[in-house]
Amino acid sequence: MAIDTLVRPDAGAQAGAKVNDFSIAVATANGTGSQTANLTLLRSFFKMGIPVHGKNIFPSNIQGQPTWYHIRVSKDGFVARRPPELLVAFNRDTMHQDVAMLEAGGVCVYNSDLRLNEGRSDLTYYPVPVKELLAGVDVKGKIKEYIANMTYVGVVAHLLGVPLDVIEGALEHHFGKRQKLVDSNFEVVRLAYDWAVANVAKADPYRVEPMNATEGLILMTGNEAGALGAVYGGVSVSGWYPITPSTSFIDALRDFLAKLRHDEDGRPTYSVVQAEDELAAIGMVVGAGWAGARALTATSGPGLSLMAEFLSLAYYAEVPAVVWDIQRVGPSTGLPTRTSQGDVGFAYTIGHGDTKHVLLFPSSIEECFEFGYLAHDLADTLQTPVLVLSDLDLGMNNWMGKPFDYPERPLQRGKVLSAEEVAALGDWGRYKDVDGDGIAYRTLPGNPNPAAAWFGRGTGHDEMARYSESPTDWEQNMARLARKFDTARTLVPGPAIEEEPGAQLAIVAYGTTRYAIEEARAQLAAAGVATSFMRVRALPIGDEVRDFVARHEDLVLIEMNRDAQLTAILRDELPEFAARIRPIAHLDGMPLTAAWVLERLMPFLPEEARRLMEGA
Amino acid sequence: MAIDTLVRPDAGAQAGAKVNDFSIAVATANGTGSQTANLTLLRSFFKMGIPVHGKNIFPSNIQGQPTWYHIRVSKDGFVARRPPELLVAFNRDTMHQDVAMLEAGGVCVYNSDLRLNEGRSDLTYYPVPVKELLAGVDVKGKIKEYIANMTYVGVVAHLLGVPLDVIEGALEHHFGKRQKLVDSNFEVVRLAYDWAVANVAKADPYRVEPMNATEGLILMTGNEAGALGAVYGGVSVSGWYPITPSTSFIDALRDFLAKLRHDEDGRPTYSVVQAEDELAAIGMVVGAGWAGARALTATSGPGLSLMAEFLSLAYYAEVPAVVWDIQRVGPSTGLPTRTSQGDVGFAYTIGHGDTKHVLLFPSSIEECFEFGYLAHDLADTLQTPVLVLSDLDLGMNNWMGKPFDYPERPLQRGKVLSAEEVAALGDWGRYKDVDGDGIAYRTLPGNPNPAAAWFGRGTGHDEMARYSESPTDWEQNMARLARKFDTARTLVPGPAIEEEPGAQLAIVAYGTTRYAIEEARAQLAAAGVATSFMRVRALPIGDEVRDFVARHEDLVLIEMNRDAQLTAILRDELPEFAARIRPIAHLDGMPLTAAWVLERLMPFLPEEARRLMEGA
Amino acid sequence: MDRAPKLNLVGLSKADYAAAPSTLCKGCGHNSVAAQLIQVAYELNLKPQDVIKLSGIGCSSKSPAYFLGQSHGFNSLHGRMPSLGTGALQANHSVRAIGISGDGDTGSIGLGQFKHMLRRNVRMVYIVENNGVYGLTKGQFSATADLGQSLKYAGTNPFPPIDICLEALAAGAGFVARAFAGDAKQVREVIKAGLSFRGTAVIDIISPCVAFNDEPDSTKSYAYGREHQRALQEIGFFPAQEEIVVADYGPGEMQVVELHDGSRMTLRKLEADYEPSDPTRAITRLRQADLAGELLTGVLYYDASRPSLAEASELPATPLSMLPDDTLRPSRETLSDLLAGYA
Amino acid sequence: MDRAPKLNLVGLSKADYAAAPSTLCKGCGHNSVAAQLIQVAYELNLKPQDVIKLSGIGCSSKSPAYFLGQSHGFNSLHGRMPSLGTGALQANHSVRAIGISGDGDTGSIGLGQFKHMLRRNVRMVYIVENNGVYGLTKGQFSATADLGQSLKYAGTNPFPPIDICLEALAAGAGFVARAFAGDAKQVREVIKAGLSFRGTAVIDIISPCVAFNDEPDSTKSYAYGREHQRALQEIGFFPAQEEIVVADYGPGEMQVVELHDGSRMTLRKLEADYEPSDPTRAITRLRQADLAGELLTGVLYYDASRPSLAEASELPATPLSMLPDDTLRPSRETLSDLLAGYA
Ligand SMILES: Cc1ncc(C[n+]2csc(CCOP(=O)(O)OP(=O)(O)O)c2C)c(N)n1
Ligand SMILES: Cc1ncc(C[n+]2csc(CCOP(=O)(O)OP(=O)(O)O)c2C)c(N)n1
Ligand code: SF4
Ligand code: SF4
Ligand SMILES: [Mg+2]
Ligand SMILES: [Mg+2]
Repeated sequence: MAIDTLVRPDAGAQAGAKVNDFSIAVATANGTGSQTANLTLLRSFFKMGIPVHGKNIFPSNIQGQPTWYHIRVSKDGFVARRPPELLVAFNRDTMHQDVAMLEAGGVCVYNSDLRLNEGRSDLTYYPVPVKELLAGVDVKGKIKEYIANMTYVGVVAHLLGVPLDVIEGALEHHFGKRQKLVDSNFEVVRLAYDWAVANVAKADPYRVEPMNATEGLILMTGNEAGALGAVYGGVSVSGWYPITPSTSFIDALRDFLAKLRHDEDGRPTYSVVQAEDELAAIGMVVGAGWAGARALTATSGPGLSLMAEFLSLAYYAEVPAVVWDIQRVGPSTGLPTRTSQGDVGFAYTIGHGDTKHVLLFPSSIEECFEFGYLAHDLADTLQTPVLVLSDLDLGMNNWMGKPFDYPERPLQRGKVLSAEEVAALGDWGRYKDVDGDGIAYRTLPGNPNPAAAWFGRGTGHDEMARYSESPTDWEQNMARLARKFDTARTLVPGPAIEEEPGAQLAIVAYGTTRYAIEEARAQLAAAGVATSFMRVRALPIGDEVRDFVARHEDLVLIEMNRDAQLTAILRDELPEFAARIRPIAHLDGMPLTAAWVLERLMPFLPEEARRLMEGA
Repeated sequence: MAIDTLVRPDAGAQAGAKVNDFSIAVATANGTGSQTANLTLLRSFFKMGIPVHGKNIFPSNIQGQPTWYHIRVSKDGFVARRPPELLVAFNRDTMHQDVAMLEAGGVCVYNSDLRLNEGRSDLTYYPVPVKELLAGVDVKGKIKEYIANMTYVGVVAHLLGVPLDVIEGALEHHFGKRQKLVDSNFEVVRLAYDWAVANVAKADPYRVEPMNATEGLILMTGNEAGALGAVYGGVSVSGWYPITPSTSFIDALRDFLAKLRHDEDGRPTYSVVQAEDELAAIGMVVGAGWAGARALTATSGPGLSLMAEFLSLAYYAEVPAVVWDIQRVGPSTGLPTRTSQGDVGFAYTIGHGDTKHVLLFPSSIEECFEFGYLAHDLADTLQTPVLVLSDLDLGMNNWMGKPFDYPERPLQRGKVLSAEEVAALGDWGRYKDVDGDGIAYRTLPGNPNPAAAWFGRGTGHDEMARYSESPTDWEQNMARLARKFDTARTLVPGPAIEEEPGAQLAIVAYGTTRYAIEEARAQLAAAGVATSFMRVRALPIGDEVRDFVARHEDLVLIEMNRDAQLTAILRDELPEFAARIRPIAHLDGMPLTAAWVLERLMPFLPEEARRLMEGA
Repeated sequence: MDRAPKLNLVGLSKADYAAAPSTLCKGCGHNSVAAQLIQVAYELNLKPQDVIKLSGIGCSSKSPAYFLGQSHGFNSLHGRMPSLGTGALQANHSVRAIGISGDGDTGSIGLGQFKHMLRRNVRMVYIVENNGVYGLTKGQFSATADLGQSLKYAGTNPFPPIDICLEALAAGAGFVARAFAGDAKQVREVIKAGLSFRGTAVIDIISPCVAFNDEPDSTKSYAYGREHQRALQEIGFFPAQEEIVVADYGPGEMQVVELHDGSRMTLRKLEADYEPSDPTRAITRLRQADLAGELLTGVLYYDASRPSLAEASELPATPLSMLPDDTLRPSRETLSDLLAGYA
Repeated sequence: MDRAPKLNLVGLSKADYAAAPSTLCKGCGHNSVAAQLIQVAYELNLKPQDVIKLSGIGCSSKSPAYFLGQSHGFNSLHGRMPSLGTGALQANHSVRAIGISGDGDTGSIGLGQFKHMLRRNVRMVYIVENNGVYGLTKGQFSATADLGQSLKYAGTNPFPPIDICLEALAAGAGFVARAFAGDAKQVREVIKAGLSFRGTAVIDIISPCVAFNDEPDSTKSYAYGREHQRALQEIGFFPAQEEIVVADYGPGEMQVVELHDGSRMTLRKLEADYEPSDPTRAITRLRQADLAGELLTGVLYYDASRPSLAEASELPATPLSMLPDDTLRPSRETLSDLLAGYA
């Protein structure tokens, strides 16, 4: 669990009430400004001290198509997706299917202007007369449409018991200094709230109560966290090309850089260049890395595909580079606004020839921040591309987390020689393995010692970086690169392991699948079924991963892709244990739920555990 | 062995003579026209009925850099690389290292104008006074330089016992109708030959004698054979971009098309377009495939990298496409004129997201021809890209083979519906799995039935090819694609298996490593060590591969890359046998030798077999 | 009582040329281009099955899904429609191709492919729905954005725009036109003429993005277009069979361009001395317009003398994709004959 | 007795600017360009460590290995040097960059990157060693090959050439010149001037490929160049300190262009009315030359007003790659302050 300071909500809740433990889905149309309303709700729960998480399930569209926002409110701190108990139905086009999706006992708040012809008797309905409510509001056109969404905020606040001042605080947070916007939006919220107080009889069990489980926490998207980490990692050049869901990474990067990174003369200590495509974006990054700057790009599947040739070059010429791949559903354009872990296999060996890359798998905003600077430390230390494989769910949604620790280690710039060091060495060669770790010493352009010059190339070269077609030069150099990759095994973040005594099953996963898995494990534990869990945080794997696998005969590996891509990698690298690594791989674009994980785990549980779960 | 009609050479050879069993290396400088001389020697041996193979070991350079040509003459039909016993040293720059490389007892024919200061007493030297010999020849400048190489042809012919009329025949073959060129070259050969007869005392044991082991065979490069196969496979569109070693594939394609493919009006029934890069080349192929033509491109590593995005699209939109990847040494530009099997892992899953591609691994000119049309049959049948992974060694060198069998099966165009068929079906949907094999029915642009239209896209789609972001549509479609890939397992060429009773080791390999392996196996067999051999000919693997692996506990997989790329794939797909698949992976750009294979096999042989071999 | 819809000469109603409803923003220029394409197809009596629609990626590139639902189409990769189209049209040169791209798709990622397709002169009406911005990814500057322009999201653009028409002229295109999405008739007539051109007909349509780049100071806005449009000609199109009917015109005012399929494009000159026959002149005029802040529209250049790629390739009348198997696979004898040369 | 080599102002001999011996063909135009680069660096008293050399892939792109062996260099990917250079020069804008590309590298695969780099105006002398052919892959047509030209290997070229200078002008480049490798002085002086330009200086050098495209009927051959070269100016270059020394000239015959580092380029007009200050004029003149079969050389266009990318980015004087760690990593306090806003 991400949150470990959980406080149980008030015990004095009335009987049957479902307090601080439910999911809401808000259905609206894209481009109607419902994000403000949804984030206001999200932040209100957060400000009440209740663990919360919001997921934007949006279409690849600018205006008019259906979009949903899911809010998970969980006193226990679970933030995985969960089918909603409450629905805000504000989109005529999907109303029917949205209502159909609710389980019995569900709640439906809907815009009554849209004439919902639903007669499910197992739901509680709350119609909201939006037009009527807004009749008195003095704004027009687009703004009115935008502000209309605030009506459901007011009604939901009343139904769940969110105090109005909390909502106002959330709006202030959202709009910052723009008080006029706060006021106009809050006016509508209050209007709807007051209307609801007067007209709506509460007939469902869901409500909230203040807790203090979010105290000291922050709420941020993974893309913001990663970008911020990069800023504190000293990134200074970025070449990029817009692509969902990575664009907001660069947006955040630019914002943070603009805030945090100017020299005494007020000049930016960075350069962010929008490239003409991803071939150029990665080219800029490799060029900058060669020249000695910390450089990154952010992209997603189609862009990653276009970077293959340059990544092959950077691997072989040994140039640091950082690529954030915010994964969306592929192949091809696929589902550009849905989440996945489908690029793992491709990224690990991207580029023709024998290439192997360091991959990092963040799972939380804390890790996004940490990997944000670590990626550059590793890229510089190892003089190689480092790919951070995040995903849309992590990158674009708001997640709770602890405030980030300021990096304690200074920037790790790796083996870069100064003019004096080159002179002192005398026989420096760009690709000599002096230390036996496969990592050679490099120099940067502009080094004032003329003997520091070397010629970068993707062609075969000897230890002095001279052109060479010699078979032994090639072989030895490639063997050194393999040695370097073994060094990487000892430098990348190790796995996060939770090992339970007497575990009936060991689960392996990476990235954001953790949340559904953690919740499923809690349910298993509650039923008396112990499981162990290893969350792989990087490739290549090191001893810890191997040892965990070696210790557990019953292993499943859960991942969000069709082809069990990490499974394939582990099976190759741990052939003696290949058969025990059994994949649960799945991809439909939606983040996993605990229920789904449980269902899929069932067949892998021992008979006895299965009985326990069926009883639970 | 490629040749199964071997005839032993004359038994009456004198004692100690090494007849029809040696290797020659010719060292010259690039761009001096030595290819003509070398091919003349090669074809002369071939015309004498002696199994032969030539390898061009050339630099990435146009003029002036060292280049070598290796000719293996083998009465037993072995065509793997073997360190040469005979050297033709015609390049001043490398003379020293070339001579040093010879084993004791070796023979060195050298251009005496170049002043070889070698005093190895364990070699036989034959100086050739090239300038003197050419003094009387009436040509000048560049031509003289070109023709100078003919002197070693004459001298070698005398030393080895190649009749002059055979040489003349080879020259006629080489120059076709251009009799003047035949004459001028032959004049120099004869001059040198006569000089040698008069002045050179034979002092070494190597010589040739006529056999009839090449009767009915042809000599061709893999690129020619593959291109010819494609022509007989009905290829009609090619987009391509020059890159060594694939360029000669397209050269051959254009030549063969120009010869063989015109309609009654003399119009070409094909179009070959030189693209501006590989992104465009594959784009043309995918466009043509979608429109219903059989289309191919040929490329090598860097170009393949640039095709990732389009291959991901073609996989998902289900468009037939054929890519010949003539592998050279990567990563990056690497060694552009050296051979490798380094793109296997990358090619199998090239493209972001869950992509899996059909790969074919030709190992001979017969298979190049066969896969040349088969690739199109498979691409059309499976509606997916098919990548043929050849290599520089196979593609650019001349190999013996049986004349190709004319394809007996008609073109397999797969499930393409006519206007009438669409009408008859009524409820046709582009991505419906009607037959349960994962392969849906398609229609082509220009189909006169307006109901035949469908909209191709890389975005999520339903069975009717309509845009869809539905999770179930995505999942079901991807599951169908996985089903289709399972169908591919039953359609691709099965492995070539030679299973020996009581085998002490099973060897798995693919492509051109077979020649060194076959020779090593023959040596093992001669020493009494039986081995089994499975040559994988395609991915995905089917039951035959699995069963072979299941039957053999001691397995090694030999491949020409650093990272044991096929090993990784097999370990993933056969996890229960992963540990028994032990890689012998190696890459230095040079084709394998039997000696190297033997040495690497040693540690995997049972104790007893090792002893047998050491005794041998 | 419903009235039966009006049918054209191939028996189709306008509705038969429609497709899925647009998911683009209301008011987006791309929607009006799609509407005109439907109209054009209807008026020209095109058989949908004789048309293919191709596009890259972007809002603009989505629009082939919104017209001619009975035509094959391919919404391909960002910036790579030119190569896909080249392959498709070499495979089947008998279909008419309508390519839809965006300014990001063509001017940024796709500039190389665009220009190389023009060099090859692939027969296609290549429409750039040019809004100076990346619509689908929400408002970044594209390569055609104005120098110094400020956008809420993207900040200030420090780079000079590329001009699609200028690039097309430099690449040797034989049909280069610009239109304004706000001028439906112009869009329609120029597309009609483009469909008769044997080669790549480049039509740069200023097509405002109401979501991200429609402020009046943007040269890609409706307001700017309406105020600054300067049409070189009033364009008309007359199919082969039809008589040319136009209002009175003085000598030299009207130019009739015979298109290769017998149809004619009429250009009523609005700028007396402009002849669309000299690429250098066209470039000069474009640059003048730029400096003057004009949105210059009309047919900038027309020259039908270069063969299309299919023509230069001397392709047979039957498209390659429809050749029978026995044409595609040479006979058994040819193989043995050929192999004899390698023995 | 050996004579001590002559040293320049930074104490280096010409040999200090040499590098590995060329592996290109004897007589290849690229070799003479490399020789001139050595000469230029020597004459300009460049410190090798202040220079970086960048290239794509091709014979031309190999040549950075053959000059300035004491400078850092990067022989990158086919057609992708512009982006690599952009990144490298944003990371370190204090070095002078010499980019070497080929016509295939720039005109075919790299056209998009080339043009977009020009839009950004990255400070680099960008030399295209233009031989109309792919040398390294043995003789295919590149995008600058002549229309209708026949080559032994490649057949007949059905496509019109792209013109590197025209493309550069269309993309807004501020320094556009053409030279002929057979004219060493011109090559040398124009490179010198280019090195003083703050932005991309495009120099299209016709550099014959003796192996594959040196037949006299090729516009990229030595013979053609010698016969058809028409120089717009005689170019001179004078460093800041030096006095301008030229032969007598009449009024209006000589133009002195002050370069931003105080050095000056002198243009002695060989074509009386040509001023290299108007891009439209330059385009017109280029097209004229094309029609007339001239190999037009000289400075086609010069305009130093656009800021380079580094300038537009307002980069600090210290290159980004050399900023100290504490400038690169904001303080501890900034982090907690910033995070407070997310609580
Ligand atoms: C390789 C790749 N990179 C990035 C993207 C993301 N992307 C989609 S559309 C688009 C820009 C579209 O702009 P434009 O062509 O002008 O079309 P508009 O939406 O403005 O009509 C981008 C960058 C992508 N789909 N593929
Ligand atoms: C991605 C990629 N495709 C193809 C090649 C093969 N290739 C190497 S150089 C070259 C052409 C070079 O032509 P040009 O730039 O004109 O240089 P020149 O050799 O003529 O100087 C090609 C196609 C490559 N190295 N990389
Ligand atoms: S975002 Fe712009 S380009 Fe896209 S649909 Fe909306 S208005 Fe059109
Ligand atoms: S092939 Fe041509 S371009 Fe290459 S080195 Fe030789 S002459 Fe120069
Ligand atoms: Mg746009
Ligand atoms: Mg060239």
